[in-house]
Amino acid sequence: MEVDIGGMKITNPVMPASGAFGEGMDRVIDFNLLGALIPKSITKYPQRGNRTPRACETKGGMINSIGIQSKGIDYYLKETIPYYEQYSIPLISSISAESIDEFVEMSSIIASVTSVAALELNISCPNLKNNGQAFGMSDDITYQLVNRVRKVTDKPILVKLTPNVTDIQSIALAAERAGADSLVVANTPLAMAIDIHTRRPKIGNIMGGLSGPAIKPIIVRQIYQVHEVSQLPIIGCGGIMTADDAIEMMLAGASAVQVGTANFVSPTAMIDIIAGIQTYMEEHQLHRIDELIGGVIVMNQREEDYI
Amino acid sequence: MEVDIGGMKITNPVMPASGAFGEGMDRVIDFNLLGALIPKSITKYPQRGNRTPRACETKGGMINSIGIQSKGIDYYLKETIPYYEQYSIPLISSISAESIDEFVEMSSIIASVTSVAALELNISCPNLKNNGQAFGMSDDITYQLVNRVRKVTDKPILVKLTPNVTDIQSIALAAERAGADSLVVANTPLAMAIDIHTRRPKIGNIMGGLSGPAIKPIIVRQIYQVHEVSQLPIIGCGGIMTADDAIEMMLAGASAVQVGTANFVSPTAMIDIIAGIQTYMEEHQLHRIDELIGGVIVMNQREEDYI
Amino acid sequence: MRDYHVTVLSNKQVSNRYWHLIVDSSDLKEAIEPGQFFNIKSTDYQTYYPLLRRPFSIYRIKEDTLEFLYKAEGAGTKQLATYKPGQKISLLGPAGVSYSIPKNCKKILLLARGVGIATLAALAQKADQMNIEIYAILSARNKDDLLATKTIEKYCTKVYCVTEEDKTSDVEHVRRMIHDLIKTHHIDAAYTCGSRRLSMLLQKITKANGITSQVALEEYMACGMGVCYSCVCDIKRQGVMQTVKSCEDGPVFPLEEVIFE
Amino acid sequence: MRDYHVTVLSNKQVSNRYWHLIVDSSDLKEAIEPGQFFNIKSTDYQTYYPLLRRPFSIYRIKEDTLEFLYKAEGAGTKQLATYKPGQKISLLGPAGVSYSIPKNCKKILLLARGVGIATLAALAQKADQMNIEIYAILSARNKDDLLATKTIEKYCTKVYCVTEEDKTSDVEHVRRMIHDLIKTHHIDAAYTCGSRRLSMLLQKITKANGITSQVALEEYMACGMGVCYSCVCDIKRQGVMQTVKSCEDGPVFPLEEVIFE
Ligand SMILES: Cc1cc2nc3c(=O)[nH]c(=O)nc-3n(C[C@H](O)[C@H](O)[C@H](O)COP(=O)(O)OP(=O)(O)OC[C@H]3O[C@@H](n4cnc5c(N)ncnc54)[C@H](O)[C@@H]3O)c2cc1C
Ligand SMILES: Cc1cc2nc3c(=O)[nH]c(=O)nc-3n(C[C@H](O)[C@H](O)[C@H](O)COP(=O)(O)OP(=O)(O)OC[C@H]3O[C@@H](n4cnc5c(N)ncnc54)[C@H](O)[C@@H]3O)c2cc1C
Ligand SMILES: Cc1cc2nc3c(=O)[nH]c(=O)nc-3n(C[C@H](O)[C@H](O)[C@H](O)COP(=O)(O)O)c2cc1C
Ligand SMILES: Cc1cc2nc3c(=O)[nH]c(=O)nc-3n(C[C@H](O)[C@H](O)[C@H](O)COP(=O)(O)O)c2cc1C
Ligand code: FES
Ligand code: FES
Repeated sequence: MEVDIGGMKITNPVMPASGAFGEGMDRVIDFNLLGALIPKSITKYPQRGNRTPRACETKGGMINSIGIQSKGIDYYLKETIPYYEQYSIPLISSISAESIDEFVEMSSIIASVTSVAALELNISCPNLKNNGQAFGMSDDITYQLVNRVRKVTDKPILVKLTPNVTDIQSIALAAERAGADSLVVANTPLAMAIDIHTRRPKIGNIMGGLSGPAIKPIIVRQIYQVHEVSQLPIIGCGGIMTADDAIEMMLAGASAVQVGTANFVSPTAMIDIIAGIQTYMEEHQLHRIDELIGGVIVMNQREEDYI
Repeated sequence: MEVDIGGMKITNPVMPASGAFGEGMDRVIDFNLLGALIPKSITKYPQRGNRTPRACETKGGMINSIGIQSKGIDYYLKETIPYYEQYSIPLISSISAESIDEFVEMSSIIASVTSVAALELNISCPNLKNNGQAFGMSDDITYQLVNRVRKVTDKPILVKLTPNVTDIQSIALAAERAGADSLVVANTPLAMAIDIHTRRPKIGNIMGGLSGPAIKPIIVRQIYQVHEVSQLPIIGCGGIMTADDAIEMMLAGASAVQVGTANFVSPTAMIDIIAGIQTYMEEHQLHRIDELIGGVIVMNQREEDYI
Repeated sequence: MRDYHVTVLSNKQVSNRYWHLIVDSSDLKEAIEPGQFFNIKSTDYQTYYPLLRRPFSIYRIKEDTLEFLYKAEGAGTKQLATYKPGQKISLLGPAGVSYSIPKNCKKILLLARGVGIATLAALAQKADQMNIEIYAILSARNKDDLLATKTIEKYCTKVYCVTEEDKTSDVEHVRRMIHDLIKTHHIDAAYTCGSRRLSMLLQKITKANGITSQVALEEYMACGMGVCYSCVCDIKRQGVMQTVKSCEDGPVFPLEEVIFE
Repeated sequence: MRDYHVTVLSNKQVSNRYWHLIVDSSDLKEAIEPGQFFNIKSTDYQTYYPLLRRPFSIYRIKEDTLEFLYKAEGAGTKQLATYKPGQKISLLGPAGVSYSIPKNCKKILLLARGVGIATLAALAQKADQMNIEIYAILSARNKDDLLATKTIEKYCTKVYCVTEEDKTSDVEHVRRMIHDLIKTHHIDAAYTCGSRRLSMLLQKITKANGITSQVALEEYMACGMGVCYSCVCDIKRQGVMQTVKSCEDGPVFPLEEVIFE
């Protein structure tokens, strides 16, 4: 089940999605069974995060607007990274910043820590210096950002794209040209829910990111689109609840997957997904995971025989 | 419950979504109870539509890629419009075309029929002359298209936006500047599903539009965003199953709503939604539907008292 | 056609994979004919899972009851299997074009596979009332799946069963059976349901022998009421290729019109 | 803390709005303390509706059983109410910080409202085992909602009930009751759950009288295991404002630390 993500070898293709995983889960599952570890996105300075309520349910999904509640980079270096060093699998640091300079600065500091295997750039959060638009909504800014980070580290750079764009292919290509090693497709569609009795948004921050099974068909489409144009390994993320969902994303073109909301529903979800992929491969007599990646058959689409 | 949609008065804010409604439903509900009637989008020439399978289910939603199976504009003028003339409520013609010229030509012909109350321009379908991009993915093209149609008719023009854009506000404003009378927010997010056993896309056309409850939070957000910047009446569309969903969209800024997939689940859904809105208004002692539109309270967002 | 909220009278597993549903139809005042179907909402509450209704053809039509036979397989049919007597269930229908029996018809042939047997059982019931001699070939994976055999036997002059289990269900064997039948008996009309392979076979034989024949198709249906165009299939009518809606223009079609690619 | 799949032994409606769930906990080897909670998956199958688990504090802890008391109100709790004895249910926990009883504590005061009564019932059970005198004020909309009164009465020296129905539940009246109580008895510690208004009241009184007090908060929880930061609340600890996770750093907090805006 080994996969290569831009030079980083992982023993299986299942890892947590940033922000939907954390130290507390070590009581419930054995972290060493996962493909990689990704703690919540870190910011340079400590941040309080957004006002509550920070999460609500929707049909088949949930909206969250946690904001990045973060203890800052110093705490991260002193406490978070050392905590994860006890595990034998790769640690990927998810970075969130307010400007390109800040991304570069933080990347340079964190990448210099030996035990950090790769960086994930969360370019899907709103850029306060650019009228609230996310960095990842523009080809140009994506290119500049990734290109500048590329210059300060040789470690694999994963770029987490936002799904809230007209043309995800061109953003993917901008990241690829700028030197990204892998693309995470994708962060959460921007969403909103209103309590019709109080008339208030169900999320303190008014809008938030939609995650969970509801968004999977949108993400599968984006993985397929990115895979069509980019050579980079893709990490699928959004709505995976079961092994079948993970396999679907891999068939669409993902080399690995991230699991978020499913951890809340069932904390053993990632372990079950790893086992489920293995069973599927055995049943379909696949020997290498590569046989799965991008394996969707789109030629001669025709109606299935209905005998 | 009367609402004014760009000069067109409708007796209640509930109407069907194009393509998820049709003549066959007259056996199940009384069309005269609806706010307006919108048959499936019509094309200039007869079209076969896309290969099957054309629909599949997802968690909380469904994907469709019918393509516009259409009998062409001649049949529409001779058969479809006369059929709907038996009803006393406004008929809105949804138009789909392959070029701006074709939109203009068709709009001019259809708008000249007295019994057509308004036009809905479906600018969310892929434009074959523009590398598969939808017209509604570009401000410029949206502006040109609507502007040209504006010149050939005085009847209300409803522009149905695509949700698959980075910045729906700028598209909305382009349509508004070009002379649109109302904005339908929105068509379907582009999506894909793969059968992991056959490895084939579940939709013959590979990708299709996601509809149903899963997408509602994305659409509510887009209605809210469009309402923030545009003066035009908004028609909310996407994921409405119940009166509560319709009210939520109205609170976000919609003046009326369109109901699609819910008709398949329960053909009386639109009638039930009209009744449900009425009940809600009575319970909340609202006398005019205007008190609902855009009524979300976003000031002083705070945690609810939990006594 | 209406959205009827009827009461479940019985819903039982009748074989390894098949279930039998009986509902109270005393409120249905419309005529219901063999080959027509109802679009059944398998979920009662607001989970929207599965989202859409599921179409099932009518298995038996009685004075005050309607019966369906279904294979509990995917999300919808498994959900359907959870209904208990006394619960209300939502049935949209009757929908679609029914089988038709030509005037002065004396002998017919039924060729069914799997749940297609249920669909043809309703036709057998009607044909029997018209005093028509019925010859049926029923095909299934194994004997356990040869459901409704007893029901259909009551109406038929002769029933032949073939299964994979017995290695009797291959197309060649069925072809010989049909040939033997039409040689011995003067078959006026033939009907099929449940298998593309067998439909193609019957299409060829009936065409060669000038026998009227009909098939009930099972296309994927999203709305079941003629508005969504998801259930289309290609037919050739009077020499012209047409894409028609199988929920409204079908599900029963003259066999010679259907294009099986 | 683990995801336990336990068997439902009983799940009954005990009043107009409240239900009582008993599960077999013989497989749970961890210590479970009053004030802690389990995050319960209310749906067993793949509908993902509702998507998330629901947190419920422990109502009674026995050798081989665990009990919960809950208000069947929204999608999740209504779903929970459909569980039948014999079914498996998934419980993630025990989670969170429990109530603590100071050393040499002789008399305590419980102030609970609504389902908060369930949470304090567990504490009453424990305090009783420690031979502590318990005075309880229970508040609810009406008598029917004064659930668990019998359970809690067993453990308490004295129980006072107030309701809207009887017009006895207003804050002014409760304030006088508490004042009377602490005047008559030397209360060592006070505990509350279920009402922001009453918590604020108790905060003022215990502060003024130098009584140790704790509150169990009920913040909205998405994960219940300290990873999502949806359940945060502000507290002031040693003069410093902090945003803490109520699922991990709580749900029980020293009452004086909680900021009720
Ligand atoms: C007119 C008509 C009459 C039918 N009569 C019967 C009957 O009497 N008894 C019976 O057991 N079955 C009948 N079927 C088939 C039945 O509708 C499907 O088996 C059922 O919808 C599958 O639902 P599911 O939730 O179990 O499966 P899913 O998990 O949704 O899917 C399982 C498989 O069934 C296919 N399927 C799903 N929905 C449909 C659909 N609407 N139409 C056709 N295939 C579908 C899927 O493509 C998939 O391969 C009929 C179908 C039609 C169109
Ligand atoms: C630590 C803790 C212990 C609790 N103990 C009990 C108990 O013993 N008995 C009991 O009846 N209730 C208890 N609750 C509250 C209980 O979790 C909610 O009533 C329940 O989650 C509502 O679910 P629902 O599906 O019925 O409601 P929904 O329809 O989902 O929502 C109904 C209302 O409940 C609120 N709510 C939803 N989820 C939560 C949540 N996770 N936390 C708080 N509020 C929520 C919503 O904001 C909404 O206003 C406890 C909550 C917490 C945090
Ligand atoms: C509570 C919560 C917090 C999140 N925080 C972050 C974050 O800090 N950084 C980030 O890149 N993504 C964050 N995400 C997004 C997830 O990493 C993931 O992209 C998203 O949840 C979709 O995947 P899922 O459907 O499997 O949950 C968060 C998601 C949730 C639900
Ligand atoms: C089967 C089907 C066919 C559709 N055809 C059209 C169409 O021809 N023109 C159009 O503008 N929208 C079409 N739509 C989109 C709907 O009008 C609507 O925007 C979408 O379904 C979202 O609303 P819903 O969630 O209420 O279904 C179609 C949707 C479905 C499900
Ligand atoms: S199923 Fe919708 S048109 Fe036939
Ligand atoms: S509920 Fe997720 S951190 Fe507390």
